[in-house]
Amino acid sequence: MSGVTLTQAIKKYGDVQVIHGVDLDIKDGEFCVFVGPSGCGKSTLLRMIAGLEETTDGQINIGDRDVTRVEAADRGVAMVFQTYALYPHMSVEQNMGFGLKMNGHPKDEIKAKVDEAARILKLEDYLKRKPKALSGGQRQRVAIGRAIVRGPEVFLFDEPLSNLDAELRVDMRVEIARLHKEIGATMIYVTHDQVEAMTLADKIVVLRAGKIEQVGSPMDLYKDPDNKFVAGFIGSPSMNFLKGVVSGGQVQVPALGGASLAGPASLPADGSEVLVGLRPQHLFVQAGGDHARLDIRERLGGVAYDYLITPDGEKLVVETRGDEDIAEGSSVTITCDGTQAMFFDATTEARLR
Amino acid sequence: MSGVTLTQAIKKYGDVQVIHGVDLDIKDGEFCVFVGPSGCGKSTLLRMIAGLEETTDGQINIGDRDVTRVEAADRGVAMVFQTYALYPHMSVEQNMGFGLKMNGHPKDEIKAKVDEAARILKLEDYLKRKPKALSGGQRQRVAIGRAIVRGPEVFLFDEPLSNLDAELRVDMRVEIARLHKEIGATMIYVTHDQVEAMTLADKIVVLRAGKIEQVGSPMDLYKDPDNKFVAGFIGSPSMNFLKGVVSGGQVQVPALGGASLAGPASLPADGSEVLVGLRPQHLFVQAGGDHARLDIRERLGGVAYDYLITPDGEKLVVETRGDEDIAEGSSVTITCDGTQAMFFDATTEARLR
Amino acid sequence: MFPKPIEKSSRAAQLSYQGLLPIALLMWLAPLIAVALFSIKPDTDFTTGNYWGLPSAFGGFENYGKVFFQSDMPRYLMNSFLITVPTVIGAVALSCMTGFALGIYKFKSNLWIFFMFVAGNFVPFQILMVPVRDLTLDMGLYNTKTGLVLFHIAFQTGFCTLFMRNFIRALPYELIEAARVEGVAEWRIFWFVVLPLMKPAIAALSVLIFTFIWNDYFWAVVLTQGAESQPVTAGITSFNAQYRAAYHLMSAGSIVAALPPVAMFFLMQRHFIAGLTLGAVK
Amino acid sequence: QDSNLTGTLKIFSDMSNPAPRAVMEDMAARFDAMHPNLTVELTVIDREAYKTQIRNFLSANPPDVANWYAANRMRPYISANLFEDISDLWAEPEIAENLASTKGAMTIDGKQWGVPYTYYQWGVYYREDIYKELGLSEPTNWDEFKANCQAILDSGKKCFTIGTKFLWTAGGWFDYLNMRTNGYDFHMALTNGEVAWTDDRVRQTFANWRELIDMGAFIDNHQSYSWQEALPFMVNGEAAAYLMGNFAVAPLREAGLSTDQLDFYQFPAINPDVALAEDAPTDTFHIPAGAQNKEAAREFLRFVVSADNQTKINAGDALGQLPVNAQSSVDDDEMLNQGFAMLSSNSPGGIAQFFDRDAPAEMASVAMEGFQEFMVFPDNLDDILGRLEQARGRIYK
Amino acid sequence: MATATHPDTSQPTGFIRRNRQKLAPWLFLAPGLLFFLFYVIAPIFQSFQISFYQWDGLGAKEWVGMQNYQELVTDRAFEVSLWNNLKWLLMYLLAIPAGLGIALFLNQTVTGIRLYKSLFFFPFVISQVVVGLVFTWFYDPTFGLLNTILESVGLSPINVLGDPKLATYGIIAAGLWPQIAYCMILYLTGLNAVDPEQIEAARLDGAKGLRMLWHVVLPQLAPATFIAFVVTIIGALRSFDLISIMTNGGPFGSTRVLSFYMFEKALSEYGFRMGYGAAISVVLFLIMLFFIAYFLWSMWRQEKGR
Ligand SMILES: Nc1ncnc2c1ncn2[C@@H]1O[C@H](COP(=O)(O)OP(=O)(O)OP(=O)(O)O)[C@@H](O)[C@H]1O
Ligand SMILES: Nc1ncnc2c1ncn2[C@@H]1O[C@H](COP(=O)(O)OP(=O)(O)OP(=O)(O)O)[C@@H](O)[C@H]1O
Ligand SMILES: [Mg+2]
Ligand SMILES: [Mg+2]
Repeated sequence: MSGVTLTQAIKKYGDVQVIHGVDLDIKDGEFCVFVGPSGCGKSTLLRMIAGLEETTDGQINIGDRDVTRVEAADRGVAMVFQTYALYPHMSVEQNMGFGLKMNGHPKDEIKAKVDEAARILKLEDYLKRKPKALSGGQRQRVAIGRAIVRGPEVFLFDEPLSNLDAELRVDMRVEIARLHKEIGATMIYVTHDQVEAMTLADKIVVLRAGKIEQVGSPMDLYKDPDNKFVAGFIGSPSMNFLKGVVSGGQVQVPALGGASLAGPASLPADGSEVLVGLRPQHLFVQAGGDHARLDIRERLGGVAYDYLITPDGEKLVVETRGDEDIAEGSSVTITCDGTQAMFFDATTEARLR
Repeated sequence: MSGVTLTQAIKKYGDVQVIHGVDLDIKDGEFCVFVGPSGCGKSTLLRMIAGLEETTDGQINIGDRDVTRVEAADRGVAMVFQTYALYPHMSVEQNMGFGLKMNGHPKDEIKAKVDEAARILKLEDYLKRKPKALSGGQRQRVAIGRAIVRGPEVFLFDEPLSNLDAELRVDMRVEIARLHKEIGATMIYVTHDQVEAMTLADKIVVLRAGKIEQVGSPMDLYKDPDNKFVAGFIGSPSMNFLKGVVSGGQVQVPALGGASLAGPASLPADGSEVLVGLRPQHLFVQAGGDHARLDIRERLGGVAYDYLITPDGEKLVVETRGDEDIAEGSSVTITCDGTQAMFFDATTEARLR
Repeated sequence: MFPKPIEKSSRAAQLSYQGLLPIALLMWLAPLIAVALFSIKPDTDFTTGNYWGLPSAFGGFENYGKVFFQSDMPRYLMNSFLITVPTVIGAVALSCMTGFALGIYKFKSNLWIFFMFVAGNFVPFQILMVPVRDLTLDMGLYNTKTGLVLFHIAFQTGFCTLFMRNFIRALPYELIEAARVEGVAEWRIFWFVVLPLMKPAIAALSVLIFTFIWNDYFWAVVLTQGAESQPVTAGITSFNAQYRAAYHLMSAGSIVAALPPVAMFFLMQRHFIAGLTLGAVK
Repeated sequence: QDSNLTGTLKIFSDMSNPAPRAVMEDMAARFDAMHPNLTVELTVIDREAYKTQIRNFLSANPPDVANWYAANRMRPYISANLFEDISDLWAEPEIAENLASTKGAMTIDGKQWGVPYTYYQWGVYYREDIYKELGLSEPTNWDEFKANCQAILDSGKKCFTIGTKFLWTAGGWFDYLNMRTNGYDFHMALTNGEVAWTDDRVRQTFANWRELIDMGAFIDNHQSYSWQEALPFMVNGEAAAYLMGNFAVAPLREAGLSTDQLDFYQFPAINPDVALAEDAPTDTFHIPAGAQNKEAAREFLRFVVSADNQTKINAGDALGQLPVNAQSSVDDDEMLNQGFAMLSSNSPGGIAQFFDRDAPAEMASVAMEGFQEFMVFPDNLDDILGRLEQARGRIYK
Repeated sequence: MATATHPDTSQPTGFIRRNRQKLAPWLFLAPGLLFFLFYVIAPIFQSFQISFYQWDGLGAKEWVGMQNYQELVTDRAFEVSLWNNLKWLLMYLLAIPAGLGIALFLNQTVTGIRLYKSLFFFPFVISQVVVGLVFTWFYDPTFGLLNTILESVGLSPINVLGDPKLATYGIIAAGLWPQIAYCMILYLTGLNAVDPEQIEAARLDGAKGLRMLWHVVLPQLAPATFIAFVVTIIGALRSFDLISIMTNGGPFGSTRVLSFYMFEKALSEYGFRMGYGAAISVVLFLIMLFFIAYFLWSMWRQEKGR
């Protein structure tokens, strides 16, 4: 049993609190991704689990051991760093076997494990090379190999792919997914990349300012966010938020020319403001009308994004697949697929369901 | 009149020729983007126009002046660097005014121009700060401001956004587009980012190994590439290329289960190989069959990408919008929208039209 | 690049630059060249007043022969090596450890201890003279190479610590964290991870300290006397006392004394300059 | 033969110039041979360096025998109890009788602290050939002295070479000028701090000195040279004479001056009313208080001052100086004979050690610096004397 | 992957194991720190203490309170040393612009430039003792190269080291020689690190030559300048070897500086005043403290800035 459980975990740097009582339960074998804006505490939380940052208060369990005050070395976790953190003076083989060697494992056992990891990661041909002689992707694979070799209960990844270029990133992403399938260990993964989070995670943890906003599977978060922050954070381009006014169980949206959308059960009283969330692919644009001005159209070939500005200055992004040519700067009419709209409280920003 | 014209421009470093006789005509007020793989000579070409690299042979005109042997400072161009190249010891204001000061403009004229540029770029609040105290995006804006202030005929940008993170990049991209609209000067822009090239350019110049592969508007290049290189380079995810065999004016594609596609007029003789290009959104997948194995499905919310591997080991990417759930690892049938297929000569890689 | 690369300017400018270089160098090194010239002149040139003309004959062998076989110079040279090498080893070893401690660990007094090392390194060493001399006398190490070496090690540790600590600071901290997560003991991290990475720093520091110590004169005078323990810098002065006004011999002696650090510099140039600019203090 | 001596005898010596070094090594070897059970360990240290190092080894790793100088220069080590009181040796008739003339220089606080092994006269060494050429003869009074000098100057040469970089050479000039102007007793009173430096009599000394300076008698730039570096001026004939100790003879001869080119005369009288007095510095051996083998050390001292040994080591082909033992004979050397005669019969005023041995160290250093300055900038005299007077007030308490 | 290799932490662990992160730095520090405290830090305080005594270094110390310092105030030689130190400080700073000048001159990429650079650096590697000798001969009033040159252009010879007005400058010039070489290397590496894009940007902005140097290059060389400044100041205040070799403080004490004077007072042939010497060194230390504080302060700012 080697899930990870955090109970009211708190981290303070001096007087500044950066992690505010996080409760989290990661099951054995689960792939958990932390996302959130920069500085929200993703890395800090991960490093607390690794034992690289002291936990100010609360408790951290790995499996059924309380490891809150245990040194990193004794937690039985492995970590893969953004910068790979390979020992530059050791060959790939030595890098991978270093941890075992230092803990006094016999030579042939080390060799066997290193070979096994190299096989999994297709690194057999590079075992004798120094990290300098490897490409970025290969280095990252070695870093992962180093983690695998020790057979830890928990793998920790801190933005492992963000130093790779776009193409390689895609490849490595696929490989990490495959690796998780193959060894089935618990993995905790920090990223700020939408796509990585969506494609890798069993469970995404959305953090904001040291607090958890929502936990759930990728499609859950995409389709059923708890609040405006999560809704805006997951999905690319981001969801558009329009002001709406409750009126008779419906929501009138001025930006859509006053169109009324069917609201959910829990709408507040008539006349109160709500926010209406609509993803770019659920908005449609037609030439003419006066709902908004088409500021810029970005054509990417298969798809185009229209950047609109409503008369109140709200900005909208609309995804368009067709080829109609609306001149930039002209006025347009906006319609929407009302069934896909989400509603949020204007002040608490909580989802209205 | 301040277009830029290159006539048989050649650049050699010692014996190594990196620019091979480039002819290019950029109209006044045009936004021209250079793209191409790393090392193809984009920066070199830009710097030749700027006067930062000597032109070995050929001629460069700005407007109707021959500037081939004119010093950088006297060409009336301004350049924005990837690393911003702000003077770290000067405030934003001083940075922007430096060029004018060096050319002996009076203080109040400088101030007026700096203020104007700051207004355009919304930098009014930061004029007294040092670059260190600015965010990446703000720095890049200052760098652009420095260019604007001097009121050049031609703006040169060398990957100005590649040091920014994804979100900021989008914002700055839109801002550069707006800036171009506002001041209407000729702009030449180097990037390796698909999206930037597609969305900003009036005219894209695709370079490969110091030669121009194709010049045209973004949609021209996307829809009507001259060769496989351009076709593969423009569009994201890239076009899939499948082997096909000519047979009776049609092209048989084994990877699609031997489906025959209607070929263009200029197909080579029967039995010869051609390459069939199909964009991800023009391929469709269905469960069952034996055309390929679904390796990984990446779900991004609105859209999903299926990574397929054909029995011959060819890799395909298919864009899927629906929600059907095909298990990873299962076999699938691939179909395509044959009208959208493009054909390329297998050896010259030239487009067959 | 600033100033503008000369290869981008006219042919004439390039040529005059190329011509100017050796002239400037000659002027810059004139005093040294003179000494080199002196050292191969036969002594008759000095009695006949031919100071600056070409040597009337090649007297190099004779002069250097005298230096090596008829004076204490070889002993002084030997002493210099016996003082310099252990100092280099000792100071580098100690500062690897202090640098590691100060560069890697976070503890309250870290910065203060570091600053103490730095400040101590900048102290005008004259203030140490009287007490250190006393101390050395009391320990019975006066006029021993050991006494000199011990003090040099201690004093250089200040500078070396500054250097090593900053170098270790610049190493990616993730390497240490990675090793910790892997369960590696601290001293093993030092030995197996950090030390191998410090090779360039160790090389740079070694050459630097080598020249510093080799060229030390003050402490040699304060803490030692006589040919049995003094280094060559002090030796050259008594050598000069012995061959007063015999400029050809004094020149030869000076050149012999200066040669080891010069050779060191040329062999290890890259490290040497790296050392200067990284630690950047004497 | 007394062969009871065992162990090692450590000797530190400052006899580092070639000739003295050979003498010292020979003495050590002979003494070693005389005592089969005793090992003699000799360490020779550069003479200049020795002066700063003696205090270190006396307290840190004292040898059994060490060289030093007589008179006030012994004082710091005596007051710090670093030298052994060897009054017992001086009580032995052998020494008491034969070394009586130097006893005063070895006595401080009524006790004796070492034995002399050599002394040497100071005086004017000159180029006999140049004098001949110009028709000059050895001066016997101040006017002749100056007249000679003027003649030499007129011939385009300098009268005197000197190198004052290491200050003490200027001290020699002051000694002579002051002793000739004011007499031995006054000089001793001055070095003992009993007379003010601003005293008119002192000023008179400087006034005499100034006559020479104003004539341009001394070589230019003497402040840049050590005494050895000043030798070539005399060797090359650019200067005609050198006021020096007898130790200068050896290097001068070695540099090529033959016997008929080099001669010596006593510094002539200035004030006919004062008796002639001479500088004759005495070099000595001492037993450090911390010595290990004091018995052997005492025996070595006896050996050094023995008449035979004195004859031997002071011979012209050895030190070329004067023996301290009345029983030994002076080598038959032109300079030594003249010197011996001068010191034993023509120095009625008394025999001084040397400025820096008669005055306390600190005073000597301040004063000699002043002398050097005076020789370059005679106009600064008032200032210099004021400074010396201030130092006197502080140093002699 | 089957076997997990984590150590079993459920069993009780020892004090050392639990606290190794806290203990480790002290164990690593101990040898160096002790050495340093013993040989460097403690002696500084001892010097302060000794400066209140009269002591000849041989016998017993005698407490005299502030007397040594009072004497310093009236000591002309001390005053001269202090002024000379000031001259050293100011003149030595010339090494910085001179080093920059040579660095700019050499910052090219013609063939063989590496060798030129290292040859220009040569003087720094040589012992100051040798530099002192070399310059003494260079200045020698009878045969020195300097006077040979002066004569050949019809000027009258000068005795640099014998003239109390010139001697100090003569020594400083000798000291500047290696120091300029040092600054040159610092600037050469600094120039290497100058951002070429900024130079290009400035070139496009129309900055040329001196204006480019002043407005764009020099600000970027600030770190090199800072280091050059620090080492030059320290070098100036520590100067001892050259004086000792070239003039031994003379003529008549006109080239003394504090560091030399204290040595003279405490340990030289006629110097037996340890207490007085210590007092001089304390003054020197206090002057230096000024710069040390400045250096530490800027280092502290850097540390905080990280
Ligand atoms: N050593 C530290 N001292 C003080 N504050 C710190 C320290 N380390 C991190 N912080 C603060 O803690 C917060 C969380 O930092 P953390 O690095 O965990 O963010 P992150 O989510 O990983 O951001 P990013 O995506 O940029 O890596 C930030 O506000 C940061 O400023
Ligand atoms: N100073 C130089 N000397 C020699 N070759 C050079 C020099 N500068 C560039 N090159 C070569 O010229 C070619 C073009 O370089 P350039 O920098 O223009 O490429 P690029 O298209 O801008 O690439 P990137 O996208 O990586 O910036 C490259 O092959 C490069 O190696
Ligand atoms: Mg992070
Ligand atoms: Mg480029």
